[in-house]
Amino acid sequence: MYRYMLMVRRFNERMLLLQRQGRIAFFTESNGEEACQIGGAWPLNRGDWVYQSYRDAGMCLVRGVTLKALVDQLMGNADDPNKGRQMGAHWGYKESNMVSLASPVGTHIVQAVGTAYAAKFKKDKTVCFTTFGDGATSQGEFHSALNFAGVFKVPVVFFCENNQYAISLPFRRQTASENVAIKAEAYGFEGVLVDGNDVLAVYKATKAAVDKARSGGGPTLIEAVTYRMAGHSSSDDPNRYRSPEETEHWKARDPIKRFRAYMTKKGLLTEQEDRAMQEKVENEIVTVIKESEKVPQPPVTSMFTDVYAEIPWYLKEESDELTREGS
Amino acid sequence: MYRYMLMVRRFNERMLLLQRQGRIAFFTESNGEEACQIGGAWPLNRGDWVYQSYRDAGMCLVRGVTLKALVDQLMGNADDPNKGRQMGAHWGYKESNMVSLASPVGTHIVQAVGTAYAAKFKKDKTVCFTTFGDGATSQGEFHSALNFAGVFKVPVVFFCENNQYAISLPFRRQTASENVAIKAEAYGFEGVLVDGNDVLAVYKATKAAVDKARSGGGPTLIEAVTYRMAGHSSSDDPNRYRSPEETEHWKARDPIKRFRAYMTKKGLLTEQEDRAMQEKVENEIVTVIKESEKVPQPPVTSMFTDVYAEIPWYLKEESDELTREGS
Amino acid sequence: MPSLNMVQAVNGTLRDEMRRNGNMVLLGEDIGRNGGVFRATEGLLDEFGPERVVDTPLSEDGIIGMAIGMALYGLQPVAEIQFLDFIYPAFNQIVSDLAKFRYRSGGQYPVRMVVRTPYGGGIKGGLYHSQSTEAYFTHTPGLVVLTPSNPYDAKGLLVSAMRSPDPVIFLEPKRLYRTIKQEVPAEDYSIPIGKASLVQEGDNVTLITWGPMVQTCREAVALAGRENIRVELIDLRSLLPFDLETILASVEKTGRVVIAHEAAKISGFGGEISAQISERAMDSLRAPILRVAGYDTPFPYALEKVYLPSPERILRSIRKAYNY
Amino acid sequence: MPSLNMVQAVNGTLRDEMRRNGNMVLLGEDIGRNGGVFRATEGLLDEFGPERVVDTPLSEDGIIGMAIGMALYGLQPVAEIQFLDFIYPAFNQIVSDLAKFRYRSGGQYPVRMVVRTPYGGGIKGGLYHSQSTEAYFTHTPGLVVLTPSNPYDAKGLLVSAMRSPDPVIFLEPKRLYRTIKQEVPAEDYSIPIGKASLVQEGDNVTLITWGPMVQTCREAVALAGRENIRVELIDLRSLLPFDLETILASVEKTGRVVIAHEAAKISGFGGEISAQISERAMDSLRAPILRVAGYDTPFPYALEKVYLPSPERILRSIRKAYNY
Ligand SMILES: Cc1ncc(C[n+]2csc(CCOP(=O)(O)OP(=O)(O)O)c2C)c(N)n1
Ligand SMILES: Cc1ncc(C[n+]2csc(CCOP(=O)(O)OP(=O)(O)O)c2C)c(N)n1
Ligand SMILES: [Mg+2]
Ligand SMILES: [Mg+2]
Repeated sequence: MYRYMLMVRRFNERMLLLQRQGRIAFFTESNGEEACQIGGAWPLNRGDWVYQSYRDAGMCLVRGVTLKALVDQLMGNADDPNKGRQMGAHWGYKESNMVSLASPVGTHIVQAVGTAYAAKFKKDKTVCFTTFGDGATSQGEFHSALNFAGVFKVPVVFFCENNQYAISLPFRRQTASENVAIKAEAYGFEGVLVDGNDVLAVYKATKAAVDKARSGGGPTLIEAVTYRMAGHSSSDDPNRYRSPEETEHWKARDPIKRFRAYMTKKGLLTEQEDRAMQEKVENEIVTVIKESEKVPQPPVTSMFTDVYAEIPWYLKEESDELTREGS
Repeated sequence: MYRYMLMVRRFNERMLLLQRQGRIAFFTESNGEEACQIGGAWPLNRGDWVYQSYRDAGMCLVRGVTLKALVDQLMGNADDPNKGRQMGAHWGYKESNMVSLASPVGTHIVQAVGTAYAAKFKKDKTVCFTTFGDGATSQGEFHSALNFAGVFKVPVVFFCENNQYAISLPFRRQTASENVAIKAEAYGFEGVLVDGNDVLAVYKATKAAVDKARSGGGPTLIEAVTYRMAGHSSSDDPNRYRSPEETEHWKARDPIKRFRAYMTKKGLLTEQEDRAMQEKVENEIVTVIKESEKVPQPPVTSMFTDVYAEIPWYLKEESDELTREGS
Repeated sequence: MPSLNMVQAVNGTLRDEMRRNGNMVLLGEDIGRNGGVFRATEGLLDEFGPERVVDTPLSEDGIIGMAIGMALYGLQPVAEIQFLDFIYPAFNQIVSDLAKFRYRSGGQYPVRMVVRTPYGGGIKGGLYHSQSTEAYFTHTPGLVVLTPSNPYDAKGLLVSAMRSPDPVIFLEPKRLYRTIKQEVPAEDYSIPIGKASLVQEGDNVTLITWGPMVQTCREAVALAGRENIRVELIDLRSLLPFDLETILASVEKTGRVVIAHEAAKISGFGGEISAQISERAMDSLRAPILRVAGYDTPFPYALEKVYLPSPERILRSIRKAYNY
Repeated sequence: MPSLNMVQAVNGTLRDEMRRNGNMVLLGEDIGRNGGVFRATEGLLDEFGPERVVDTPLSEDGIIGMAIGMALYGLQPVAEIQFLDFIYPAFNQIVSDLAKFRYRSGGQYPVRMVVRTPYGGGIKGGLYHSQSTEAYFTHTPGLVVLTPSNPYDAKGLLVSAMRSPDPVIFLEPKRLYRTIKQEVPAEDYSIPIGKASLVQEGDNVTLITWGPMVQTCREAVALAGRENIRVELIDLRSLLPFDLETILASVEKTGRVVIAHEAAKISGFGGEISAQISERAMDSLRAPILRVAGYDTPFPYALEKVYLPSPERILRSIRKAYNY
C-alpha cells in the first residue's frame, strides 16, 4: 500500500512538471488523496468494475494498469489504449476494468448502477465501484444513480472523495447538508463517513461495503473526507480562492506522512527502506517517461475509426480526402 | 374551502365527461387530491408565486383563476390566456401568479428556486410555492432545486403530492426511501409529512412552511400523502396496474367525504346546504362550458406570434405564405 | 402472414428478439405491467419477467445511464423513452457518453444498445408530445438514427437496430402506430441500416422524406399524379447514415427535388440533404431544391392541423419544382 | 480607446451593464472568487457582491433553471456555462422551458436572459472542451443564437443580448479569447441582432462563416488573394435569426459559395445556409455550394490540429468553387 501511495505522489509531481515544461498538455493531480485512492481500490477483486474519475491514477495502478499506459494516455500517443482520443487523465483500461470516463461531471455514476444491475442479472459476483468528487453530488446523475441503486438493490459502492472543493467552490457552498454520507438516507440505504486521509480506515470502510455488495446486501455510499492539496488541474491557481492557512492545516494531515509515521512506529518501515523505495519509484517513472516520449502520435487516419464499428461511407470519404489532400 | 373542494371534484367529473364526448382532447383529473389542492393553496398571499403541475386546477381556482379561463385552456380556444398553445391542464395565469407549466416532469421545481431567489434579492415578501408528484422526485431537477434552495436559503415551499403513483409506477418502486419528506435532510432543511386527505392538516402544515419562508427561515419540503383516485389522465386505464381493493381502500378515505363529515359534525354544514352548494357549482360549470364552446379557435396567424417578442423575417415569410396559400 | 399495425410489429419484434437473445433487456417508464403508454411492450413482462422488462423510476438520465452501464457489461438493452419530447433529461448521457464511448476509449468500450421513442405530431399533443427533433441526433457523430414509416419496415429496422454494434436512436412515428396495417412476415428478416426505400418510381420530381411524413407524401404523390407529374418518392428510413446513392441516382434522373419533414425547417435534417445534393449534383439540378417543413415555431396545440405539412402544401412545392 | 482582447471585452461589457442595470445578475460555476475559469467575470464579485455574482453548485440544470425563475420574476440573469460541452445537463431546461416559455404561455411569461458559454476547439481540450454544437440551438425555435469573432463585436453583441427581450445563447469562441486585441470603444454601443458583418468585399467567391472560423477564413482569403481570387468574407455573427439578405446579395454578385464551420458537417448549421441559398438563389449559382467543416467524428484530442479546418483546406474549396 505504502509503495503505491508513494508512487502516486511521485507520479503527480512528475506529471505536473511535464505539464509545466509543455511536454504534456493537461493533468489533474491527486496530492493529498492517496489514502482514498489506494485504500479505496485495495479491497476490490480483479473482476470488479470501477467507474472512475479524473483523479484516479492511483486506483489504476492498484488495478494493474502500468505506469506506461498512464503516461501514454497523458501524451495521447499511439500506444495509448485510448488511441490518444482524450485529454489527459481521462483514463480507460478495459483489461483492468477501469471504465473510460468523460469530462462532464457525474455521468458515470448512474452507468455504474447499470453495470451492477447487469452483474446481478448474470449472477456474477462482480461488484461495481464508482468514484466521484463532492461537486459531482450536485449533478442530476448522482441523484438518479443513488435512487436507482436503492430501488434495484444492486451491488454498487459509491465512493465520494470529498476533497472540500469543486474547482473553487468550497464544500459548504456545494450543499447545505452536513456531509455527503447523510444523503444516502434519501435513497433508502446506508451512508458511511470515513477519514479519507487514513488509508487503513478507508480500506476498512470500503472492504465492508464491497463485501456487503458482493453478498447481496445492496449499495453503500462512502464519503471519504480528504483535501485536494494542489490546484484543481494544471490550469488552475488555487491561491485565488483559498488561504495558505487552510492549505497548511491540511498539509499537516498529509496521508502519506501519516501512514509513514504509522509504519515506522509499528516497525514495518525503516528510513532507509523508505528512501530506497522512493528512489526506485522515481526511477521507474523517469524511465517510463523516456519510453513514452519515443512513441509517435497516432496516425492521422485513426481519427475516423471507432466512431462506429465500421467506417461509414461519408467518413471514408473524409478520411480519403484528408489522406489525399492533407489537412 | 369545502366549496372549492366540491368545485374541483365536479370540475374533474365534467371535464372527463367532455373528454369522453370528444369535446376536449385531454384532461388530468385530481380526484382524491382536493384536500392537497385547496389546503395547499389556501395559506398563500395573492402576490405569492405558484409553480404548478398539471393537476392543479383546484389551486388555480383558489388563486382567483376563473372557471372560464380553465375551460378555455382545455378547449384551446381564442379566449385562453395561453392562446391555445398547450395541451389541456397545462395552465398558466399571470394575473394569479400561477406560472405556466411544461409537460416534462420536474423542470419547474428548480425555476421556483430562482423566483424565490429573485424575491429575496428584491427584498419582497413573496413566497414561492411549487407542487409536484411523487414521480417528479426522481428527476434531476428535484435534486438541483432542493440543493440550491438549501444553499441559497430562499423562501420556497416544495409541496409534493404523493398520490402513490407515477402513471403505473407505485411509490415503493419510485424510490427506496421511506417517504419523500425524509429526502429534505439530504439538503439541510426540514421535511414535513402530512395526511394529504385531511384538508385542515394540509392547511396547517403549509401555513407553517409559508410563514417560515416569508420570515426568512428558508425552504421546507412538504409531503402530502394522498391517492390518485382516477386514472393518470384521460388516456390512462388504471385497472391495468392496480387492484380494485386498493382503490376501494382509498375511496373510504375520500378527502371530500371526510371534510363533509367533519363539517356536518361541527354543525357547519347541513345536508341541504351541501346539496344546494353542489347544485350551484354544477350549474356554474355547465354555464361556463356553454360559453367557452362558443369561442372560436385562435386565428391561424397566432401560430407565429410569441416565438419571439417580435416576429423575425422568416416567420413573417412563413406566416404570409400560409395566409396566401393555405395550409 | 399476419396483418399488423406498427405497434404490433414493434411489440412482436421485441418479443422475438428477446426469445432469441437472453442478453436482451427492456427498460423504461410504464413499460411493464402497463405495457407502455402506447402498448408497445404489452405482454412482455408476463413472458420475460421483471428482470428483463424493467419499470424504472421517472428519470430519463437514469434510464439511459443505466442502459449504458448494462450494455458495457454485456447486456443488450432497449430503452424506451415515453415521448421523444422527454429525452432531454438524458441528452447529456446520449451526447456525451452513448455517442462517444467507443471513440473516446479507442474502441475498448463500445456501447451496443437501442433507444426507442415515439415522435412526431398528429395526436393533438401540443408542444411536448409532438416534436420531431431528429436533427439533434443526426448532428451527433457516433449515433445511428433510424425511423420506419410502416409496420414491415418497423420490424426489419428494429431487428437491425437490436443487432447493430452501434448505439441506435430508433424513432417511431406515433401517429402511424395504428393507422396502417400491413402484412408482416413472421419469420426473421432485417432491413439494412443506411438503405433508403424507393416507395414509388417517377421521373419528374424527386420527393425525399422519412418517418411520419411518408404517408402524407404518398398522398401528395397521388395528387401530383392526377396532374401528370410523376414523382419519385424516397423514404430515407435511415437518417444517419443516410443513403446518398439512392438520392443522387434519383436527382440525376429528375433534376428536381422536394424534401419534406415535420420538424421545424431551420437546421432541420432537410437542410443537410439539400446541401449534400447541391454540393454533389449541381449540374443535374433543373430547379431549386425546395423544402416543406414544420413552421419555425414550437409545435402548437390548437393549430396542429395547420402546422403539419399537408399533402396540398407538399403538392404546391412539387408543382413549383416541376414548373420551374 | 482601450485595446482589449475578447475576454476583457466581455468582462468590461458585463461590468458596464451591471452598473447600468440593477436587475442584472450573473450566475455560474467558479465565476465569483475565481473570476471564471477563463477570467471573464474577474473582479465582478468584488464590485457587485455575492448576491449579484452568484457562484452556484455544480449543476447546469440548476443554473439555467434558477436563471429562468429569476428572469420570470424580473431579474435579468446572465448565466455562464463553463464550457458549451457541459450545457447538456441543462438541455431540457433550455429546449423545453427557456425556448418555449413565451410561446406556451401565450406571451404571458417571456424569459429575458442570456446564456454565455465558451465553445470551439483550439485549446487541446479533446472531446469535451472543444465542441461546436450551435446547430442544436439554431434548430430550437424561441432561442436567439449569437457568436462574436472579435473583441469589438463581442461587446456590441453582448450588449444587444443583455437588452434583448428574448433568450439568447451567446457563444464565445474560446480560442479567440486572448489572440486578438482590438480597439473597443468605452462608450455604449450595440450591434443589432440578425445582421451579418461583411469582413471583406470580393466578387469571385462568397465565403460564409462565424465565430472561431472567422480568423481562419481571413487567412484563407489572404491566401486566395495571392492567387488573384477575390473572396467576399461574411461573418454571420447572428445565427438565429440569420442575415439572409447579406448572404443573397453576395451570392448574386459572386455566384460561388463556400461555407466554413468548425462543427461536424452533417446537420451542421452550414447545411441550413446552403439549403437557403439553393432554394432562393439557384439561378445565380455558377458552382456547387461547398462546405468546409469539422469531420463527422467526435472532436479528437491528439489530432486536433488535423481536425480543425485549416486556411489551406478552405482555400482548396475556394479554388474549387472558383474554377468550377
Ligand atoms: C457537467 C460539468 N460541469 C462543469 C464541469 C467543469 N468542472 C470540471 S471538474 C469540476 C469540479 C469537480 O469537483 P468535484 O466533483 O468535487 O471533483 P474534484 O475535482 O474535487 O475531484 C468542474 C466544475 C464539468 N467537467 N462537467
Ligand atoms: C421528463 C418526463 N418523462 C416522462 C413523462 C411522462 N409522464 C407524464 S406524468 C408522469 C408521471 C408523473 O407522476 P407524478 O410525478 O407522481 O405526478 P402525478 O401524475 O402522480 O400527479 C409521466 C411518467 C413526462 N411528462 N416528462
Ligand atoms: Mg472536490
Ligand atoms: Mg404521483
